[in-house]
Amino acid sequence: MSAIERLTPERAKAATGYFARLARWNVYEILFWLALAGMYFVPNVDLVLMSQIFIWGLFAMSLDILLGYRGIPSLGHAAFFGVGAYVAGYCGKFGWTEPISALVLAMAIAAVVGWLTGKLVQRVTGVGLLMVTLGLNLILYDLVHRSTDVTGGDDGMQGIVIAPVLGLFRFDIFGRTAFWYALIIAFILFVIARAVVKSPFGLALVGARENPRRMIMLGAPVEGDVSRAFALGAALAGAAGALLTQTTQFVSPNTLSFQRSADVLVILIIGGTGRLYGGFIGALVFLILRDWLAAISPVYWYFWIGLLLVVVVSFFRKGLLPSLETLLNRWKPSKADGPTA
Amino acid sequence: GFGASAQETVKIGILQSYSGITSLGGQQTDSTVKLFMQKYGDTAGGKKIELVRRDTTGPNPEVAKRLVQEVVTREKVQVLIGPDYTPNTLAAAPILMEAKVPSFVTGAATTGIVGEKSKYSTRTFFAVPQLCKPLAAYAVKNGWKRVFVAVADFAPGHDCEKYFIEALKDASGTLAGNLRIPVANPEFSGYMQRIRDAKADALFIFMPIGELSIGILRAVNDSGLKASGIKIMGTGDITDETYIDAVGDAALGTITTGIYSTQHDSALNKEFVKDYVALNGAKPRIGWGAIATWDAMRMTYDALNAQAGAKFDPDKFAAFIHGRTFESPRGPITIDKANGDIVQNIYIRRVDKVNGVLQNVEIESFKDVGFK
Amino acid sequence: MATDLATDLAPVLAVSNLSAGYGAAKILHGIDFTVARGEMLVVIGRNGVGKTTLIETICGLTTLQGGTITFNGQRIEKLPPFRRNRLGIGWVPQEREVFASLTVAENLGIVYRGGPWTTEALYGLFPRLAERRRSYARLLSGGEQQMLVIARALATDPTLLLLDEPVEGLAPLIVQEMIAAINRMRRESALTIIMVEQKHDIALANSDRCIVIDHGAVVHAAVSAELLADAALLERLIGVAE
Amino acid sequence: MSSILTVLFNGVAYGFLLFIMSVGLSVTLGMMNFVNLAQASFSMFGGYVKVTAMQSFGVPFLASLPIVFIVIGALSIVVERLIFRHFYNTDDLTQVLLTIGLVFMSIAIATYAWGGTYQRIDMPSWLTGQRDVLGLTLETYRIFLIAIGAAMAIILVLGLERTQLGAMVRACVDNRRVAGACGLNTELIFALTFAIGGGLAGLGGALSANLLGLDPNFPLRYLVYLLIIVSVGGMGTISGTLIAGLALGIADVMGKYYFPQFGGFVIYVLTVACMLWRPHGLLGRQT
Amino acid sequence: MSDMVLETRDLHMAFGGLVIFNCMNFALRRGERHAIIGPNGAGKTTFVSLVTGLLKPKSGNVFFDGRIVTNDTPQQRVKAGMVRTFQINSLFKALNPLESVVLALLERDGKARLSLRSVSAETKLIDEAMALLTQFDLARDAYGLTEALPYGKQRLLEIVLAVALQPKLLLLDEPAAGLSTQQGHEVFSQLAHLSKDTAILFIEHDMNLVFRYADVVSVFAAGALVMQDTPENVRRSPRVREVYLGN
Ligand SMILES: Nc1ncnc2c1ncn2[C@@H]1O[C@H](COP(=O)(O)OP(=O)(O)OP(=O)(O)O)[C@@H](O)[C@H]1O
Ligand SMILES: Nc1ncnc2c1ncn2[C@@H]1O[C@H](COP(=O)(O)OP(=O)(O)OP(=O)(O)O)[C@@H](O)[C@H]1O
Ligand SMILES: [Mg+2]
Ligand SMILES: [Mg+2]
Repeated sequence: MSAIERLTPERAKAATGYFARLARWNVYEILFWLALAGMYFVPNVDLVLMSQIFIWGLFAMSLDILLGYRGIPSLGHAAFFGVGAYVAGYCGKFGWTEPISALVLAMAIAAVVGWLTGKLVQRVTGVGLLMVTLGLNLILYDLVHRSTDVTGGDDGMQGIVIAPVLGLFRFDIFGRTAFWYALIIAFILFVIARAVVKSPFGLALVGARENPRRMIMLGAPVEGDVSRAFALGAALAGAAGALLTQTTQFVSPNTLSFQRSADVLVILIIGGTGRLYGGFIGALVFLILRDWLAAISPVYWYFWIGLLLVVVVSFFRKGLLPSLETLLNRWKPSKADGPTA
Repeated sequence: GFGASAQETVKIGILQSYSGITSLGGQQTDSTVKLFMQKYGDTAGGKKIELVRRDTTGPNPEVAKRLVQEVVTREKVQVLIGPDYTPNTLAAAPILMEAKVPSFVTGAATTGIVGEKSKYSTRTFFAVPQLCKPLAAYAVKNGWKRVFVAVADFAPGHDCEKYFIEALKDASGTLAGNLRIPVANPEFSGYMQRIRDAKADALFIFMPIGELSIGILRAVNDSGLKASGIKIMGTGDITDETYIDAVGDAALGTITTGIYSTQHDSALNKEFVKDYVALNGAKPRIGWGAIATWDAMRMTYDALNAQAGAKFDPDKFAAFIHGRTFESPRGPITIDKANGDIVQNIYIRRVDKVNGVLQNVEIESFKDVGFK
Repeated sequence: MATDLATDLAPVLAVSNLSAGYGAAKILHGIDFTVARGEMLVVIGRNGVGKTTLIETICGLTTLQGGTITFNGQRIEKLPPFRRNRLGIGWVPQEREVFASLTVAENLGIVYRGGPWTTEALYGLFPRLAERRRSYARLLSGGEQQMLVIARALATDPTLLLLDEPVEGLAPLIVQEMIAAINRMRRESALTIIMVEQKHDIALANSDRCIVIDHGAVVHAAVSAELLADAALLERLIGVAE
Repeated sequence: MSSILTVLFNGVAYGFLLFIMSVGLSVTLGMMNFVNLAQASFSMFGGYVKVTAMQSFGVPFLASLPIVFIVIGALSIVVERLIFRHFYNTDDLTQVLLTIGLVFMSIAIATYAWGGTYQRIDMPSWLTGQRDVLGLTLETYRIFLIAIGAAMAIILVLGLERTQLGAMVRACVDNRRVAGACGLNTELIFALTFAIGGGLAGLGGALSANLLGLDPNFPLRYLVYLLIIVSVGGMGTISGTLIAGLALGIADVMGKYYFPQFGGFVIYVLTVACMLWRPHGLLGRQT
Repeated sequence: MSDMVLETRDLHMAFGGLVIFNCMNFALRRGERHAIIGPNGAGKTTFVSLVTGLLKPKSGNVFFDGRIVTNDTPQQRVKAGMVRTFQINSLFKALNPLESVVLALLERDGKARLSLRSVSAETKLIDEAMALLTQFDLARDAYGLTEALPYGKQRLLEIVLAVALQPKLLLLDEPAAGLSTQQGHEVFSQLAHLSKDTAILFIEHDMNLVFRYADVVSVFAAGALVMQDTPENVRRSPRVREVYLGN
């Protein structure tokens, strides 16, 4: 090795190709989204449940940005969901009934809240971070819950009016509009999130997750990235909240309860972190099973949900999606990790 | 079609909470429905009654609204008992209105949630002012003029606080002080000391059923506040039969207002209680949810019988019910014609031991109290 | 000193047809060797060939996939690690794995179960540790941690000591003193030693025999002094290119 | 003046209650680094065991406490052997998911076994009512809580923090592989510590049930409190848990007395402020 | 501009009661290859941490490139051209070597900002990363799991990540630890090929490497800089023999 080896063009090409391949859409992804859209045509499917699955999936994906990519566990993620939900609610209540622009506004405000949260917690890690996010979530919940005059408190906000989407599609009681509206918004935001995590910023997030000390020694703005990740995650969570308000035309403190923060964490971990899809898979499995179990065993479904969690962590250590990937990879005869140039 | 009318069915959706802290609500509803159908059969007006049960999981409008949509659009439910809780009721209202599904509010007490929101809905529970106002009058009449008001710090609590203080002033009582107590709160001693410092004649309490209602009565007792001579009173939630045994003797002597007590002295009630206990056992004890469900079932059967032989018509169904007066195990009730809200007797009760069991014994009644 | 390849004494440790790895991954393939009482065997080989895996397999920390390990006549390959240690196998792990949230004194105290190496005796061997006895192990310097790991292994009163790159990060003076100490122990209490070492010159110069590992198998066994003398063979066995 | 002292006393008693409730979690989470949210379920079962022992078997209150400790300690060994030990090497979130699953299951099991409603809890008469102490009228049960909490704190700090056993547990947590190869019987140490943690959690439930109410939802209702106390105190320190319990208990009761309009916030605001100031808790150390 | 790339003046450092050094005055010339040796616990690693900003001195100042950097954050110092490696490997487990090096280059050029463009658009940087890996003989491992790399290769990667930032001053804490004699020499001969603008300060206990590759050797012991001289003189110093080298 005493003579220095030189870079060959093939090697250089292979390296660029490697990153390109990471960013490329593969067939499973396309199938996944087609399958979601296809649910609409399944006879007697519960469209409302499906739209709520998209919303939870989007919400879980927003947490994935923080937890899966940046390694920040947040126990208070519902706070951002709730901010989005209430912004959309106030819009609908005070005459800004057009849903898409209201959704964008909700995202923007949630992003600001997220960014400020990130600023506040950027030096805190581990358990401290969990407790700070949890505490902030509980404080916000309490505020909204008891400020009956401003928010309607526990009874929920009343008088929310949402105009038809694009002036054409009214939110109907069958949940048809809700289905497509939630799916399309979730998809668009997914595409954006996907691009972000495949971008240099995404790589930096993973780097900081893996080894913040080393990132500092690369001169990376690790703390600034915390606020940016929070802003991004919060914006997406806010979008999910706004979607919920708009599709149900109702908002209550429930949207920012600790229970929701815990549920979204559970959904994400069931699905698998660090892949964006984990949230959607988790939401599908968790909500459908919960709905089904609650229907067949209303009193004891807690038991079965608990058992489900225990089974998932016992047999699919890292969540359902990674296990699925392993399975798919096993089918494919020759799949190397990268070019073997 | 005409020929099919014999086996035509009516689907009744039951949307109650079956899980978690609030699971007792669903359990009571089920027990009552079971009792009712055992007594009156599973057909009404020639139509077979089919039940569709769903778990709202508590005050959770997102889930409740989805379930309402689901049972209305997919299960094609024609009548709905529930959903429970105010936020659930409010979230569901537009759908029930649009789909023309008559519903019964059996577990939400906020004012004004029936009528304006949905002309198809009927309340068989009660409205907050209905409970608060008579108690204020009763307190002042008995010489407890300086009243300290402690409510749970959430919308129903604020509602209750408002109506009670209003009524107290109207009855020329005075407010010795007021407190809003957080809903997630395991510790009352700071509050107890504050109430004690205020030296009031009576303490009015509104707490949701559960660890708060149990906790505050125990705290009132353990801290020595009760022994200091202050009169303890509140809405019936705090001494609800389903939880009163968990409070124990600390509840003795508490004065509450209520719409129903198993001790109510009427033939109809005696029969109801006897049958209920025979079918479902003595525990859990009968609470207000049971009576609200019972009356909802009663009206459903009556309304269906009234349109026997015809196709189910939601408008006629609602029209039949609204404006009706009838005798319930709780006493006479009237459903307001314009609003679908309820007018009923309100009882002042005191917690006593009857045959070794804590009971809400009626000591005075206010007739035909309105819902405003 | 025993210098011939097949010692006539009953071996302290006999490893026979040993295969092991991590989970399903197989790293070691059919390893055979023995060590006699008081002997010092060094294991050399290039990076990543499985030296650490071999040591950890003797400790019971990897997945055993076949073969036997006999220690003082007793089969131990199925015993849990703590039992092996209590039978007299001490271990110095490769990457300074101290108990980070314990103080130096606690690190030594909790593993001591009798024997000559009391905490005070160990402080005599490593005076630097005595100075830092109340410090949490995670705050120690690299070399201090290495001393602590060696001291901790001695505290368990081993008759067989497994050393995985023990002189890494130690100052030359300390290395000399340590090797002297080890030689003294071998002489005085017939301590048996297996040592993995990348710095083959030090290793071969101070040991009796050596085995060379490549791709998880023993590719050469020799008397240390002879191998050290044979530069060409050495170059071929552990030399440069991959 | 006397009301200030009474409020302070009540705050201290509440602080000890918080300590008693969370010390079990402090042992498993803090010392063993295992995020065992099911400790809250052990507390609940502790409460039920006490109620059952007292009501169905007529066991006196004081005698029921060691029974609870032993029964729940044994139960946690069983759970540890069957389930938890396979999860020592997994990350925190997996442990969270596993144990939250167990919490859900425990809720259903408790509903099945004891019904969905609140339990009646009768305390012996010598523990109810008030007593006059140095001119103050104090609640008897709170005096009892302070006494038993202080005793537990002393025993645990001396027995777990300052001893070889404590150091061994920490060593096993730091590096289980190496601890095993250094002759520590890690399985036994973990199982024992788990039993102690579980037993303490059960005791916490038994001692607090009459104040907090006992029903199947107990674990979910108080989980957040447990987490707050343990993390504000700092992972791995029993004395930290004690200090956090006392600080938050006193602040909570004082806050409710002097600023009732902010009453509910005090505990959360203090938690956030504390964790921002010292992310590893009051007595926790940087790693 | 001064001739010195790094200088410390009257640096005082202590952990609680434990004084590490009292009055450390140290200077390092541009492009110099400088070794620090000294007994275990003498404060060598601490010194590097002070210089790079992971620790704050109790008093005294650090000058880099003629500027006071005592109060700069570690990031600011990295941006100014001061880069270190760690005594214990500190890598990105989930990233493969190629991704790790690309990440380092992205950070160096400040390109890891929020955007929607894939990493693959940065072809120049990817080429540069691959060239670096090739140079340090890691090209064959570029796509493998970092975790599964043999220790020696991880050590190399650690160095590549630092070199990728094109530092003015490279601080290496025991770069050859865990490597065989052979590999140690390989690492150092690679480092010798770096541009002459890069000064190298390294801590090492392997005297063969120290005496062969250092221009200047500093000896830390007992809270002070005992000696700073050429390798030859240091090797011959009886004082150094006594505290550190032995015979
Ligand atoms: N935990 C593990 N899981 C899977 N593979 C591993 C693990 N640890 C090591 N390996 C692999 O096992 C092989 C042997 O590693 P080992 O550490 O035994 O080598 P070594 O000879 O000690 O190397 P070095 O000289 O670098 O210490 C290597 O290829 C390594 O990648
Ligand atoms: N954060 C800390 N708190 C307390 N003491 C510390 C801390 N960091 C280091 N020390 C102590 O300071 C001394 C110097 O440590 P340092 O790591 O600088 O030594 P070193 O010269 O690099 O030694 P080695 O050659 O063994 O790596 C050591 O005795 C160490 O125990
Ligand atoms: Mg090794
Ligand atoms: Mg060092």
